[in-house]
Amino acid sequence: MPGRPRDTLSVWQVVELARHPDRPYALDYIRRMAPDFVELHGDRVSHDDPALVAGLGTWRDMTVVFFGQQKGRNLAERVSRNWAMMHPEGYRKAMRLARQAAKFGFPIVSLVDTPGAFPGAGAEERGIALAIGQAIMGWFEIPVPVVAAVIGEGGSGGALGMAVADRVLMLENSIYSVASPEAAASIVWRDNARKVEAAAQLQITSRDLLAMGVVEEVVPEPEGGAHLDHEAAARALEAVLWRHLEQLLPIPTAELLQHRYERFRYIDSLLQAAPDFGPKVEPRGAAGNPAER
Amino acid sequence: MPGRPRDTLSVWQVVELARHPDRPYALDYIRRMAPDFVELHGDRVSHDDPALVAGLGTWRDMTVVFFGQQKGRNLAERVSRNWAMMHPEGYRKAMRLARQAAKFGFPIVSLVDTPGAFPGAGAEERGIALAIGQAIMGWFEIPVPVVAAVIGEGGSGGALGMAVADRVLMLENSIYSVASPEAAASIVWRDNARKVEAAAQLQITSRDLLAMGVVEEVVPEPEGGAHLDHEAAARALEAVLWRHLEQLLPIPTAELLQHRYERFRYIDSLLQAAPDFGPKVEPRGAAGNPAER
Amino acid sequence: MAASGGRLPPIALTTNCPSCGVGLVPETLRDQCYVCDCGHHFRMHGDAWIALLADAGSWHERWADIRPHDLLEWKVPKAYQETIDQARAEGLNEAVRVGTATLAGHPIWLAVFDFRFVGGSLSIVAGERLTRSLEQAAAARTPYVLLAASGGARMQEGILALMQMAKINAAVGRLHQAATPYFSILTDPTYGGVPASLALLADVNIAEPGAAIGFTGPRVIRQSTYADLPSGFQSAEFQLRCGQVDMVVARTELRARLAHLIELYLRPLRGRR
Amino acid sequence: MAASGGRLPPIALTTNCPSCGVGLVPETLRDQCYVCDCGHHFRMHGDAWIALLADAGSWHERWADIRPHDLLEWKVPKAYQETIDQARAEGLNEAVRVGTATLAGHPIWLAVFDFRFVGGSLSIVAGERLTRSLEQAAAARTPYVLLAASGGARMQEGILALMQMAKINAAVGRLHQAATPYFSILTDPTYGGVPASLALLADVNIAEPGAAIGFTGPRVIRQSTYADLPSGFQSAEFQLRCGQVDMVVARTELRARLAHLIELYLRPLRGRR
Ligand SMILES: [Zn+2]
Ligand SMILES: [Zn+2]
Repeated sequence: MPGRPRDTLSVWQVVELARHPDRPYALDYIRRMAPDFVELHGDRVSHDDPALVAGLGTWRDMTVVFFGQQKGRNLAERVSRNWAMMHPEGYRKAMRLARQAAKFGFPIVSLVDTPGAFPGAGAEERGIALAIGQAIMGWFEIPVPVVAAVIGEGGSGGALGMAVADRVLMLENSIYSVASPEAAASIVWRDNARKVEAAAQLQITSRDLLAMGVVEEVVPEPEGGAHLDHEAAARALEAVLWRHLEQLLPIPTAELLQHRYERFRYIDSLLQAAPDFGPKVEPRGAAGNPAER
Repeated sequence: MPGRPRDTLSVWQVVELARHPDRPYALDYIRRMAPDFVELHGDRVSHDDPALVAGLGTWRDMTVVFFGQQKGRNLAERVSRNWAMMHPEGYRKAMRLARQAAKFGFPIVSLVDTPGAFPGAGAEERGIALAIGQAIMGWFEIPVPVVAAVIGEGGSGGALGMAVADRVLMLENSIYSVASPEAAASIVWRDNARKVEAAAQLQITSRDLLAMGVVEEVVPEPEGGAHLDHEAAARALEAVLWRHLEQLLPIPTAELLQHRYERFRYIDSLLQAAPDFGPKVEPRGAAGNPAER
Repeated sequence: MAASGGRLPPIALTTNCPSCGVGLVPETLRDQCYVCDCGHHFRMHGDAWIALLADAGSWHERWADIRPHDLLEWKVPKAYQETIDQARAEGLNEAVRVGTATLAGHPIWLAVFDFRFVGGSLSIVAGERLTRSLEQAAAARTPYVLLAASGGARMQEGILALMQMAKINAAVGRLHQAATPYFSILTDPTYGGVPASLALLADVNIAEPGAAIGFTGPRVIRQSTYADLPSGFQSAEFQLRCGQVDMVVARTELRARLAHLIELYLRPLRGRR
Repeated sequence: MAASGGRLPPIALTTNCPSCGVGLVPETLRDQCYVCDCGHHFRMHGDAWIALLADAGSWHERWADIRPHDLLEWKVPKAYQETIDQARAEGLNEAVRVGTATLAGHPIWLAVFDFRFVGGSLSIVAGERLTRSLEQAAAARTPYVLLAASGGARMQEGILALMQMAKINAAVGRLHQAATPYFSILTDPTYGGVPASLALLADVNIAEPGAAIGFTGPRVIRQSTYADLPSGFQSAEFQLRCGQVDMVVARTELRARLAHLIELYLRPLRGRR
């Protein structure tokens, strides 16, 4: 079935594809979409966070602000980009440039690919929790269209901080989860070796999230996975991103923001959920079930 | 003449009074004006700056947001408050709470008393220049009345960052300067021992600034200086602050912000300057003299 | 003003104070809001917080009948339905309860986390109750008081638990747009999705003395980065120094402080057009 | 696109490059925008910057007739009037000059600091020219390009020099409110009141390689704090790491980069209401 991960893959095989070292990363998509991409840097407070790429470029004759959580292709780049685990400064850079996009009316594309926000002492000292909280709240006040796509790993609050959008897409072999399988296993079993079981229970594949109504669309990857054909993967993502953005562009600002509010306000109502997911909720009357109000 | 420093004091004697260790500091005024003052802390980024006191209290039956650059009364407090030399976090705390005041419609009182922003490596690493620049720009967008008073030392950009207001007052024996006398001497003579001469040339006393039209009013101090009678000094400052704030309260927001813009836009035009200051500017036609346009 | 709105309910206590080691007298502790003479603040559950903050008899709970569901059919190591049923059998009603009350006579919305319900984890029900109450507070400009205590998002609700952070913060944004005063009290422990959503976004962030507050817990940080963490890392006092909270307030002073803040923030404007 | 708008004027040079030590050939250097083969960027004065950035023949200077005045009657160690007269006798017209131009055909406002005029110090005339041009740029939504080089505020104009920071930043605020693109180029050195007013408030902050940029100069920091400053402290690259500037751009690439940014920021919106 198009738009769904191949049924023949196990959940853990999808996790491995989502984390594949040859998988296209954010800049592989952004540079193809906007060959004239100019990167902007810095939170204007104290740091630049290389785990988040941010800047502007020309896409389909428009100026667009791009964000991408960026992994490294080799060890040196992985270290410098901190395996795409953002510090507070990354979220502050994102909000600075999202507000700039709002000022000039540029649409925003955000590519999500992170194991999670960085679990380190410096991030805590500089307010990682609040930085994510401010970003999540801030996105609801950005009066331009925002389209996000999970291109690899969508890990926890660190991913959500860059995925509050009018439309959220997922590449077929990407994952998006309340916690990484390892972290969930550690929390639930106190044993992160149970990650395979945890991954299966968490329902983290693009198919699961589409069924739950959490993402609007799944972008099919080239046969075997995006890592086998970066060009084809980028073409597919570009086309779907554009189809969604094109629908958003004419929507008046107040309506756009109201829709964004409602998208997340009722995201757990399963109103958009696939039929094979919805029936799990037994109606128990209006007050008893958050799905019905 | 009331409202002017006693003519019998030399400029350097005024400097010494402005820096007198027994002089009332910001909290000595704030706690008398608003005995229920509650201090709020933190820039919500990475630090709290003890060199700036900030919070709310009840003054004349209103809720008011108070800011005060705060020196220490003993060595331990001086160290912890860094001699009232603010770091970038102080200006960020100020703007956070000024925006909160704007949200709730609380008027703002800012008491200025600093040798200057902190000249240290950490301040530079965390963006002291931009933090001051953002504060100065930010104050012009705060849609509530703002009244500032220099109560001791008004040192350079570090003072201006907390002194962009609808009315700026000075206590009689306070100073306000583009650079401290020591720094100016070091810049001009490359010898900061020439501080007394520098102070005289810089025209930094309350009388000088009133004559130049840079401040609206000078608040007389008790005979001998504010350090001899904190109560009386606080009563005098409170009365003048209130007189100005009372005039500002009924002004509609757009007009208030436009006046604030114009206050600083034409501050060097000498339009409000005292007669004994103005004649120094020889009219040379509209374009030749910034005073006339 | 009384330190509490009414007599606090009994809570389960260890036999000795973990800070100073003295033997505890439950009735004495109860009379001093479960704060040891040494200053140690014992964790309180939802009922106790409501009794502390709400004026006696003023609490009206809302949406208590919204219940969790096992949407993911979570089975191992323990079925989620069983987890829910056990907690409810113990008389607990989800990780968050919300309602209206008065505090020193001022109408407020009050939301309390209860750490006993699956570690105070953020769930769909918690998110729904928080969001509804935030929306109603914004509509009526009623001050909002949050009592936070949480270990993070609820794993057993998967991605929909994570989505609560966005849903809640959208409503917090509207609370701010409506210029409605918002006070957040962060207690021991507050980690993960709760400080990364609403708990640090208040007009005034208040922490309890000694409370551990952060995004990632110290165990995970040590595992990931092999870092030595300084003593007091992520404590309330650390968060005060790091600019994240406005004040650290002893529980015995909390009610009076909140009453004062509500008066300051709600005072009608004077003379302004 | 050509690296410069026209042929640059000659500038005074040392005989050897201070970075790599090679002997300099003035004409060769002039052809490569006064950048040594080793990457060292020589300081350029106002005329050279205008020639570099403005399309040939497009520069129209404005308000060149506003002149400084010795308001404070500054006498020692040197009378301010004498300082002014000398600089003007050398053909310099204040620390800041402003005007309109085109850059790769795009109309812009251009403001250039000239470090030769009392160390590029922020003065009443500088502030007035900057503010008038910012106001006009905002009114017409014309992109604003700033070339910063300054040692700080001008002592000899006392408090009125300090007040320029407020006056200018008020106008920068209006530029932003009018959604007018603003690009700031920070060159060696930019210190004090200029980065603390307009120079870091642009939509895109661009630094020249190796430029020293900061609030307080290293000499004063060492005097005040007895601190060892790391090598590269306050360099353009340091400011990039510290999140203050968006990019470090070689002078030979600057014009093309600015042209591209102007195109990106000015492109008419499509499909949005
Ligand atoms: Zn104890
Ligand atoms: Zn060289």
